[in-house]
Amino acid sequence: MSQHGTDVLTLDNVESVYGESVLALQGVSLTVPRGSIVALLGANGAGKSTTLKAISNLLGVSRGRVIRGDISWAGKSILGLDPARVVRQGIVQVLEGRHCFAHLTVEENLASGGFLRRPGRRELRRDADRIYDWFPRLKQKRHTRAGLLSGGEQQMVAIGRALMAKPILMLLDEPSMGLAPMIVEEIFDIIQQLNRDEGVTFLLAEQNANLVLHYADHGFVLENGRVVTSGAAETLRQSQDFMAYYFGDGGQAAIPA
Amino acid sequence: MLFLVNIIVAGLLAGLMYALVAIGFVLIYKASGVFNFAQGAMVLLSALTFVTLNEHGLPFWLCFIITVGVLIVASVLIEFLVLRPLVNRSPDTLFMATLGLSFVIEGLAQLVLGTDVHQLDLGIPDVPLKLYGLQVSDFDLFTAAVSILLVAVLALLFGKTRVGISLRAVADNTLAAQSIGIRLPHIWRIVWSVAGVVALIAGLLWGNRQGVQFSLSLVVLKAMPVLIIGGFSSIPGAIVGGLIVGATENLADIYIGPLVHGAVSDWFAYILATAFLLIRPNGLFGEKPIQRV
Amino acid sequence: ADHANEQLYPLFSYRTGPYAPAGIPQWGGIRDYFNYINSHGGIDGVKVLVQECETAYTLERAFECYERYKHGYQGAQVAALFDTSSGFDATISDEARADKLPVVSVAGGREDAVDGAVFPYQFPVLFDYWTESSIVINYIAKQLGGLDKLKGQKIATVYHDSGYGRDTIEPLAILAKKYGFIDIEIPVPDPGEQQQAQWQQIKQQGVNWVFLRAWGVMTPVAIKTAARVGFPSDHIIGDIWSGSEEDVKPAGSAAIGYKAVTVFPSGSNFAISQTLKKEIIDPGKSDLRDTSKFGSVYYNAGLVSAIIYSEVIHTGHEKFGNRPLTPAEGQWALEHLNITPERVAALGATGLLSPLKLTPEDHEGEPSAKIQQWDGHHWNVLTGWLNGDRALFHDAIFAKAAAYAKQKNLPPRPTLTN
Amino acid sequence: MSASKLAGTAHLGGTVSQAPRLSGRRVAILVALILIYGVIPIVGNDYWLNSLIIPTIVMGLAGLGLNLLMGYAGLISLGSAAFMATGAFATFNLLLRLPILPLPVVLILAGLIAGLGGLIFGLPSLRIRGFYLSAPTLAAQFFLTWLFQTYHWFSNNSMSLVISAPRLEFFGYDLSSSRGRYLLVALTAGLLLLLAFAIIKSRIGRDWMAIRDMEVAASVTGVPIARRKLQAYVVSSFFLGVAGALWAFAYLGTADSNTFSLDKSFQVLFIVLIGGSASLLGNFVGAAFIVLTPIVLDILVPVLGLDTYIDQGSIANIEPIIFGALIIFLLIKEPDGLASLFSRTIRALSIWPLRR
Amino acid sequence: MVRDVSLSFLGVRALTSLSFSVAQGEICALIGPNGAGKSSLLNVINGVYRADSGDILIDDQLFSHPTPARAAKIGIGRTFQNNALFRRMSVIDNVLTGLTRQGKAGFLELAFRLGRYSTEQRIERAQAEDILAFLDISAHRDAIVGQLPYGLQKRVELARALVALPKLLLLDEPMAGMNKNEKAELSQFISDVNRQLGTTIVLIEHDIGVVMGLSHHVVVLDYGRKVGDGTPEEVRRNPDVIAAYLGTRH
Ligand SMILES: Nc1ncnc2c1ncn2[C@@H]1O[C@H](COP(=O)(O)OP(=O)(O)OP(=O)(O)O)[C@@H](O)[C@H]1O
Ligand SMILES: Nc1ncnc2c1ncn2[C@@H]1O[C@H](COP(=O)(O)OP(=O)(O)OP(=O)(O)O)[C@@H](O)[C@H]1O
Ligand SMILES: [Mg+2]
Ligand SMILES: [Mg+2]
Repeated sequence: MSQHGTDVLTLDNVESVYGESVLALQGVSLTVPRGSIVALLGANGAGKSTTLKAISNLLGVSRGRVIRGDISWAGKSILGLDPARVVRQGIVQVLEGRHCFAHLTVEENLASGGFLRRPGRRELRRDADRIYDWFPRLKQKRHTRAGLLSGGEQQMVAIGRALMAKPILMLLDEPSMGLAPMIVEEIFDIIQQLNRDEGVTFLLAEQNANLVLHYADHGFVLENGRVVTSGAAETLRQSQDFMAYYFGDGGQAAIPA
Repeated sequence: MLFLVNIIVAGLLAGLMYALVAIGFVLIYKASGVFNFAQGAMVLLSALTFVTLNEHGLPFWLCFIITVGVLIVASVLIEFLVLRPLVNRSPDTLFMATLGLSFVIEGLAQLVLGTDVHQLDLGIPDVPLKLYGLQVSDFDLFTAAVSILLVAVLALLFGKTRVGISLRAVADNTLAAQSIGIRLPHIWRIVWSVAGVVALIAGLLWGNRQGVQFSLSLVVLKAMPVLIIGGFSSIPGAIVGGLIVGATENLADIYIGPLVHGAVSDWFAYILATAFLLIRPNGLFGEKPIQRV
Repeated sequence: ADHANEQLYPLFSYRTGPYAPAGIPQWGGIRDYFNYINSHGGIDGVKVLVQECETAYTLERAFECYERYKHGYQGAQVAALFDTSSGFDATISDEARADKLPVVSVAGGREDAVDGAVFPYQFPVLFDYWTESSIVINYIAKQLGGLDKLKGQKIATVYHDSGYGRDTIEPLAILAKKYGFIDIEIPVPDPGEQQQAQWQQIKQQGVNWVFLRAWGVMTPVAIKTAARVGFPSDHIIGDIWSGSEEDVKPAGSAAIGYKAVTVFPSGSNFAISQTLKKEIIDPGKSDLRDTSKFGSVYYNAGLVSAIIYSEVIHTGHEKFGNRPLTPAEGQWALEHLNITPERVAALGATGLLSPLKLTPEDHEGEPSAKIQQWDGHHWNVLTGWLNGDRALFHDAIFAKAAAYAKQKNLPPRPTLTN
Repeated sequence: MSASKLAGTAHLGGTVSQAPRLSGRRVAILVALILIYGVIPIVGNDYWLNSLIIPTIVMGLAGLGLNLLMGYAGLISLGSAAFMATGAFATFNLLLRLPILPLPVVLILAGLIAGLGGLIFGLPSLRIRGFYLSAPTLAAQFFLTWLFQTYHWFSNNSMSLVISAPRLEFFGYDLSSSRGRYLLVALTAGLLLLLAFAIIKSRIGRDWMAIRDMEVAASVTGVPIARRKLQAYVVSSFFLGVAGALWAFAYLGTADSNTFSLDKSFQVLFIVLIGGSASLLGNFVGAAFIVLTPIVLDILVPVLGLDTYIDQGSIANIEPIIFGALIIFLLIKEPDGLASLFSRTIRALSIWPLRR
Repeated sequence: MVRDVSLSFLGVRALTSLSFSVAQGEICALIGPNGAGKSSLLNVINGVYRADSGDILIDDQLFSHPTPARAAKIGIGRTFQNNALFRRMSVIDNVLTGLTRQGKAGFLELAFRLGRYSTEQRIERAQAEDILAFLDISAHRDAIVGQLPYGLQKRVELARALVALPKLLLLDEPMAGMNKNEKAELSQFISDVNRQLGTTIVLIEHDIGVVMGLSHHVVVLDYGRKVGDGTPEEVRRNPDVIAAYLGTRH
């Protein structure tokens, strides 16, 4: 798996703690090859969010930190890098649980996502329009302050804002949460489209295993802060045992039809 | 009648002076949701630096530039030593840190620059012009002009611009701001530096009035009700709040004071501010907190 | 106990905070004087040990300093405690009584403490604000050409709205009743950085004279605001705490002509000052970082305190021998202190220190002060030592002391034999 | 309430409720009790009792009062000293004007009067939130101190507006010696600490924390918001009032309204934040820090011989710099306040003998 | 139960003349696209929002001037879409808060541990422990909720709403962030509550599979209007619903 050169992101035996006492990750190693879509699976508390935050170095907020191991991106270690620096390298995370700027309008929220690239006014507008095309609902609400939006709308704003940064690697934490089925589909279509057309790499933490494995190339399953299984998405999906064990009775029926 | 008008005018002008101090608070509140108690110390530090340089014979403009330089260095240090290690902590904690900071700044300022009382003369006459019997001086007009200019510039700078939006984003949700690559240190350094310059301006004008000495740092207390009435996050609010506090406080001292055997302006502004809040819980122009469930 | 042969002077200083400018020159005066005395072998051979304790002008820290030094320091005894803030002597009153430690407040203590029968351990020496009112009114009368001219004059007192500021309300009411002037009382809330309304009121009411009882930043703001409304500066007479260089310098040219009462006249032409200049200041041994403060009002205030302490010790030596005094001996010495004009001259303090005679009944001495005027660079003394009409207030003050004794249930002090 | 009950329910700081623990903790508490009520009064000399221990305990108690309001109920107050002043002036006047009342009753009444003040100035909190609450609390600060200073009735027309302890006795036992005052303070603080424990462990404390953490959710869950908020003000002011009375009469011996200035309010705030918000014993640790640090710094200077190198003026200004820097350092290093450091140490100590 | 309710924010209509009813003891699912007004509707029912017009009827009684406090009093429990837990409190304390309005003991009884204090305390504890065990989160009893993973937080919130045994339970996306297995478990639990305790439940959920399996009755909202109302099967076949919500692929 770890073939040199093609690897973009590698986590090497990462351990992390919260508040000096809770050991949340106990030696997670994984690789996300360039241009792939990789799924991170696991039950509540398995450590998915922690893994993503360790990559983007946002653990500090919840008083967590990486105590061992290394995280590297395109061959260089990004461990302990200032979060803004990480973003500068093209890694953008969509946080779990709709972190919008409540007092800023939808438009300002989206714009703030683009600041990093220092685009001109024109370009900013064009990029925003692209987001509005994907999420027409946001266009109607563009002058509403994001804190007043419905849960799903906020989730769209958070995703849209991250897309505005035109990342090379996008870390998505439960993107489908709270979204209507139609929008979930839309989002995965966008993911697929960006991946295919622009070569954006995705690392997704997602509960809906069937759905995400449908789109992903590869999957890692976490349990208690450890990677317990990994493999090509197809293989995982075929493994009835695995699906049943981790995610209920499994099978195709899980996607509502 | 003229007396009454004069009292009100004097109050309004005093209010603008309060507002100058209040604006410094607003800036930092806007950028971090934190009430910066060290603003008073910054006023003291900047005025002391300026006066000391001036007493060594440097020309006015050079003193100004060097002082601004000192304030920028101070902002960088504060960001690095205090704000960065406390990133993402509660506003209470940060408020507390600014209290600690005010001790450090006040101590340092007095240690290095001494505890002496200095005279500061900006060379603007402070003698009433007697326009239609109004007691307004050149200095008053100058203060008013400076306040209005400052508000205009800051409103532009921190309005819909990139810096303005980033600033509000940081105050709203630091975590999310970090996740999209907003450089908190950068934003903070900018804001603290600008707040420092505002403190310098306030320090110069107040210093001209009362001399440059430790008490300058106490004008904070006068800025509090102004801030509260205007709303913590609104720059124009600081001006309006200042005008309201200044005018009513003077009237209260003259017309209520004698009834209760004492000066009432100590507490009057705070009671007024409370009354205002009962009607508008976030001040006149403050942002409503948004909490959807 | 390696300082057992020295006499302790605990100095409760404040070198930081809003009042530091008033403090630092005082500590300089005190330390320089003792430095000078010690370099000449001490007071009758007993050296003075100055132990400084920073209070930051807060009561609690002063209180802690008191506890730390009330029993002396490494063997050095304290004969009397010189307090440095007027709030403190009120706070410490009961403690000092219990500890039998005399507390001296130079020109700023509580008036009723002059009654040595009720306050055996408190010594508000030299001056009090009641007398000050009387001195000011007398001075105004003199300018007008006689006490009878006071009738109908409007005299406003602009005061710091605190216990200290309100102290003159009562005596002024008594004086106004006696002389028929109109007594206008105008409070300014702490810290007093904004006084436009007050001074406009003064202007509007056609006030003739202003008695300014300010503190800290309130003084320069008052002087400047007076100039703004066009009130003549030479018709404002400041209180002793509104009459230092630090008070007028920030007001710039507006302060020219402004007058103030002083117990500690400024200047460096007194004989003792000249000696100090030669022996302490010029050789660079002064405590002052900024020697331009030498000879300022506050520096001289420090000198006066130090001289009084030395004289107390000296007085004690005459009775108890040349050794460090205990608090009890200090109290005796204080109650028998008599600095005659000759003694003042011998100390080189003529013009700086007014003669001072205390008795067990009278813990203040004859209060006296001078009037000085600011010319833009220096304070110039306009008068000699003026005395107020102390008899006028005697009953009122002693009645207060008696009321205090009753409230506290204090037994009458046994009559002192001597 | 007996000591054994305390042993069963006490815990050090934090909001986590812990099941009754190993007897090591009980032993620790017992040792503490013996130390506080048995050893200290005997071995402590005047200086230690008067200027270090008594002020620490009293300020700790004040911190406790504010912590109930701020740390538990999430209501900010910058006016704590005003309620301390209310307690002090109330005690003074009650002792003076109603001589039949014994001291404990007076203290309770004074606390209740302060509580009433808290209730009045707490009313705006039903509408005002967050840092804007500083407005009514500062109004209380400035208004109440002004009131006590302006109307001389409150200080019984004393010169210089200072009130002093009329009598400190408890059923004939004179408490005015430093030992007596210490015992008065330590006992009062101990009892009030127990009361505070009981309150925060009950539904009231839970409701306060719920309001603090999320008011909307609390109201949906059925927490009576208005009543709980006002109760928080009353309880907090009660504690502050008693602390104020002790400060004035058991510590300083006298007081005036300057004693309870805004600076004092800030000190109380410091104590809460340094000691640890939503922690009970942390207040006393915080108070020790606030009271002792300046003194230690002041004493350390001559001990280290620094005064021969640096002049007095510089030393005086270096002290606040160190103090401020220490505060910032603590905030960075100990986000949960000194209480957590303290409880970690205690925990380490209590398992240490078992380890070996 | 809901009659002619309208709600608007600064001119933006969130709900337009909405009427529907939920029978006693049934599980009613609310579905609809994002921003359709589902959460707003729950907010109106328990008084967080004030409707511009229209009425809420509970047990055929007019529920006038709803406020959160009154709603809690008449037995409406609620969970939130964005977890609204007391983040710095422990799990057990969060759940106990759900019982706060049951308590009768007054301030002094509580402060001095007198009178009804101990009985109440015991009963409360027992109730809370039961519910924790029921939801299988007893192990986390003393954990600070803010530090729990998202999925567990949702359960704690449910426990807090349930512990007081409400008549009417409003659940706003209780299963967001859970995996299939966990959803199935929770569905089972909700249906148990409904059956065993007779609690009426209104539930917002985007997982159509769950909705189908769990609810007796489905109401579909779009742009603040009702576009469908009926049994799960009816609704699922409704072309409007497919167009607006489910998407054509299904
Ligand atoms: N702020 C925190 N403080 C302490 N422990 C935490 C904190 N955040 C998470 N944890 C712990 O870390 C572990 C991993 O949590 P994480 O949030 O990464 O799980 P997850 O897989 O994302 O779960 P979910 O699907 O519920 O989001 C959990 O055991 C959790 O209790
Ligand atoms: N307090 C408010 N102020 C302004 N607009 C609001 C407010 N509350 C809700 N809205 C608006 O009302 C609409 C409906 O919101 P609601 O939260 O009810 O949607 P929802 O159906 O729950 O959506 P989701 O499935 O995404 O949670 C949204 O467009 C939202 O922006
Ligand atoms: Mg997660
Ligand atoms: Mg919703």
